[in-house]
Amino acid sequence: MKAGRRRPRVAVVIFPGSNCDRDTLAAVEATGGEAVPVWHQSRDLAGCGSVILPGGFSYGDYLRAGAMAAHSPVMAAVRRHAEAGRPVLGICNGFQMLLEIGLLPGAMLMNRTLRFICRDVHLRVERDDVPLLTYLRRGQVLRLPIAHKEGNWFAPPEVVREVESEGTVVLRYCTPGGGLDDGANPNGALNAIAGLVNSAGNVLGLMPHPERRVRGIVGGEDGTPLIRGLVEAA
Amino acid sequence: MRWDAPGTVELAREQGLSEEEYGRILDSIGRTPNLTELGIFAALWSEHCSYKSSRVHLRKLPTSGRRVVQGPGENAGVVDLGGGWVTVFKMESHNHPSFIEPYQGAATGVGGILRDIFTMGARPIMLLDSLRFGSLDAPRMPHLVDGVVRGIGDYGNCVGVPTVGGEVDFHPSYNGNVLVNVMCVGVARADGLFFGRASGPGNSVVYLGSKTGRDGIHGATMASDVFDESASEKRPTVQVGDPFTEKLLIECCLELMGKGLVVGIQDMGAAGLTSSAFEMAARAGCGLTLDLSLVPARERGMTPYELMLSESQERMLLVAAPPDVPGVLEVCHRWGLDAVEVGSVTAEPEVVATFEGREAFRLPVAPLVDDAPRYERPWVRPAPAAAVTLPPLHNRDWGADLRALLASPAFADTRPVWQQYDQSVGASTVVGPGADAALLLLPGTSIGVAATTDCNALACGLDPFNGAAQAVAEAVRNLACVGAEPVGVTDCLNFGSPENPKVMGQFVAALEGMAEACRAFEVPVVSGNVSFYNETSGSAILPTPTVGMVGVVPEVRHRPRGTWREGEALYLLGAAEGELGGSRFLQLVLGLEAGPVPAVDYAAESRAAAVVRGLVRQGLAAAKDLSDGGLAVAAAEMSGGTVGAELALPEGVAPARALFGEWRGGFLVAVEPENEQALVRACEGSPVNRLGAVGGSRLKIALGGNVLLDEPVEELEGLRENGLKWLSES
Amino acid sequence: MQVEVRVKLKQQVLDPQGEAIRRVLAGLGYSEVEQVRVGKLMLLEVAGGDREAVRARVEEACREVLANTVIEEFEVRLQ
Amino acid sequence: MQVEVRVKLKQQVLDPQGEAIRRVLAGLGYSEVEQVRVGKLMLLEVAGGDREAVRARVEEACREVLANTVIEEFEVRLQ
Ligand SMILES: Nc1ncnc2c1ncn2[C@@H]1O[C@H](COP(=O)(O)OP(=O)(O)O)[C@@H](O)[C@H]1O
Ligand SMILES: [Mg+2]
Repeated sequence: MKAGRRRPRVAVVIFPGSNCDRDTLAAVEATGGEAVPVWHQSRDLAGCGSVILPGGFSYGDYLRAGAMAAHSPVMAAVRRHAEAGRPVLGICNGFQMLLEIGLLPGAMLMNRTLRFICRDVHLRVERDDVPLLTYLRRGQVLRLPIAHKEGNWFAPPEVVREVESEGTVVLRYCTPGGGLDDGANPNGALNAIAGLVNSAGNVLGLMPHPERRVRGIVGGEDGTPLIRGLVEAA
Repeated sequence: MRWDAPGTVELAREQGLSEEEYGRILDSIGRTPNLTELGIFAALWSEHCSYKSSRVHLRKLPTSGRRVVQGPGENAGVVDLGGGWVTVFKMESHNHPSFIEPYQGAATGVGGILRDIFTMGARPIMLLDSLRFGSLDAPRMPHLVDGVVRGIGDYGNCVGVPTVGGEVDFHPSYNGNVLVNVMCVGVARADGLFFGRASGPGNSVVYLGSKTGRDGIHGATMASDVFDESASEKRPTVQVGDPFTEKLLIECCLELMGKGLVVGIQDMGAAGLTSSAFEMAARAGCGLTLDLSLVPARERGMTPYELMLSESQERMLLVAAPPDVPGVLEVCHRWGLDAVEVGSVTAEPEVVATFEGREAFRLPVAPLVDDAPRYERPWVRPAPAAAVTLPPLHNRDWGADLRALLASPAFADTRPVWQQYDQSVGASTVVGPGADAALLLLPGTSIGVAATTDCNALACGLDPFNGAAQAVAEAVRNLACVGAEPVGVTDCLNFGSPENPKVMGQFVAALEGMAEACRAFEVPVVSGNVSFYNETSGSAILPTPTVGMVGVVPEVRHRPRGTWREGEALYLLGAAEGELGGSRFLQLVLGLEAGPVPAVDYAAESRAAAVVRGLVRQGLAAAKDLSDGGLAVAAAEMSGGTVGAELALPEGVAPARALFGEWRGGFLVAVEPENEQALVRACEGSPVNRLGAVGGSRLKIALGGNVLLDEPVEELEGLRENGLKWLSES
Repeated sequence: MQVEVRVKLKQQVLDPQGEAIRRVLAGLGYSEVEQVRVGKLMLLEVAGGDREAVRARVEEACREVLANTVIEEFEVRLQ
Repeated sequence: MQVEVRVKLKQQVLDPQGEAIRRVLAGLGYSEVEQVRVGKLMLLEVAGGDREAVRARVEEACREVLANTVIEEFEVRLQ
């Protein structure tokens, strides 16, 4: 960061039941951003350049993951922000919300094991040509934890064709070597999709938790490039 | 039966009170109690709330020490961590509810222990679950295992507290009574603690959280029903957990405390509003008035009896200064929680409740809480198991023995359990489940907080005193493996009926063993829980005094690991042979649950633990303690199923005792060759043997040129992986 | 034969899911929705022609696994 | 007014939960159960007397939040 320059401001929206909000705020600070908590009842994003919808269990995931949060007052501001081409990142529950409000395509089904799964997975980076992914290289393999029960991405065949032909898949579950293999797909997501961007490239959703991996002492720093990309795009 | 019907000795009995206890009630209040008052006495004088059978013995536990901030008596214990931080922790059982309805029983167990922690002003940072099940072929058992694991996972995952440790074990004595013990560890600033005290006459009493329903009435007394059949059918005995509301409660309460709006606070646990009201009044030496008509009710027509005794989940009782009440309500409503001012604190030490404009009850505080009955139950000291005559133990297929051990559910890889738990929310998990102990960073610092739960119930069944002492020793060893120094203990004492002198004898002996060990290791017991009546049709569970121990690493600089690496040298710290009495080898290979369990050698254990702690903190070694299954099992586990090793046992040892002997307080330690000298120097004065080196793909153990076993590590790991695999499938 | 199994929480058992949905609906302006209770709907395709036999079997399955009769009640409807 | 909302996965969406239940049933000897699909049942207590108005409102709530029409279909039944 250049001396004298103000740190980029990143909004982290807090919904009732968010539980990765504190980790996300800390990760933003650790990667050079100014993290700004924004309450779900807020009608604006406090002048932030980027916004993160964090993980957790908004409204307990009691109806469908992310469904009820998608109707929070703040979501209108998030939508405007996205439509203006500004960066939006949805992590886990936040990704589910982006699907629910239609900023990204598809929907989440329950994991094929019908169980909550928390473990490290390997992810192949499929894109590096959008600003949010500046710090990643195409083909690179990341190791990040997942922690969800509804992460089995699904869409009708024509939508799947569209995301593949437009190349909006950014992360796929893979083997440690980067290979695609059904055994490496933890939840049954179609085409092993773990993360998507919109066609403009400014709205990104992913199931794994980069905010949990920004310090080596807790298992690695593979989350840092993702968070940093968002911070610097703010 | 109306809530204000006059009490009789029969009614008292139906509520679970004895005739003498009823007499004591009449003496202490000088009149006939009404049914609601009787219910309140029954709840507070129940075993669960009053510890009437255990209190006289619990006094034997050491509860003070230089780090102790709050010992037993509050909602949880508090220990100083340094740097202005404290840790708040406790363990609790939810055995009976989990047997009736495993999913909800386990889930509400997690909810309850979380509330005990954040009610003290601490943010919960980790959960551990110590589980005991029956044989997997016993009726309902797979369903119970599955339900309990899902229930713990769904609750902890939703509230966002990582579950990072615990145990899973199986024994037929739990066929009709599984154990679900959950421990929670929280952290707070030393000056930010809150207590369950209703102090300051004139202060307001606020009810906060879920509405009160007719669930769990009598949960604490477990007595027969006072209502007629049809009424009891409508009243669910099983409570449903609502982790979403719990999460809101955590954030709301911590915000209220942070803003200085709270005078005292306590969750409504067992016996609901009754225990929170009376206990908070008792601790402050004050009284309360309550208007029960104001209590948020889930159903119409709830009576004072029901409102006072409901065990609906996710509720808190809070005391605030009157000018702060609007602020309190504002914060609660912002979090979407019901909050209502229901009464006030009074100087007179009695609780007076009104309902629909008239007095519902008026009871003095002291007789209910401080002067609850205490019993010296008759007990007989158990005779520790005697030596057994073993078949000749030479020329066995030791590899097959090791495989048999690893294939048993007792040694199964527990990944299918804990992969259903969020282990990394909080982004502070340095060492998660699957290791000897969990290690987390205190948020925003480099201070490490470690925790483990331990109990070898098989050993406790053979010798409750030594078994319980060994459980404490094992916890010390497990903490050492992640570099942590023990700072405090919580316990969960699971036993059969205290009215059976043999069971009571097990309890007393186990407690004394635990007390001796905690004194010797200088680790005070700051909180805990007693769970009696764990038996079905007269047959009790194995005595299971679960130890939960918390440790600290002043500055975490390295990630401890429990697996060895190619090229490392392997050392055995501690005795080269262990004992076979009460060992897994005897139980699972020879089919004998027998033999003496040795006493703990505290001096040797403490020295070895200090050595390992130091090496691990400096990042010089990977360590695993020798416990269940002895050296051979520890070696198989340290291989992680990937890299093998060649070990040579010291000359002259007996193979069975060297490979599978337990109770020796040792560690298997792996170090890079350049650190061997540092290790040997650190071990000055303690027994240490170089066993060999890491490499290859097989675990090979030899004795004087004789290869005892030679197995591919991947196959050994595969055996462990199969045991609980069914739990990870749909 | 199409069989519908309806599993609901017993009336006095807390339904946190239903209550959360009610609150969200109220927040969205649907305040006329005064209560929500959530249950499970299972649609079974069952072989066999004898309606009463099928009903009896499905009810047995409900007691055995489909419903948790400690907290839930069930109803079987044949189409 | 009692309103029943039935939310089911669309026919072309795989229902792993239903399939798992079918397998459990088969394992217990209920092999006559050939297919299981699982849905959600929401029982709403709605204020208001005009049936068609109530229906229209609840359908609106379904489209807005109660169902995700990418994967689910819903049906509203007034009692
Ligand atoms: N129910 C559980 N929940 C979470 N973690 C568990 C559970 N059961 C076992 N584990 C993890 O597996 C580790 C190994 O278990 P165990 O062999 O009993 O440990 P140890 O013998 O070192 O005490 C535990 O320390 C814990 O981290
Ligand atoms: Mg260990």
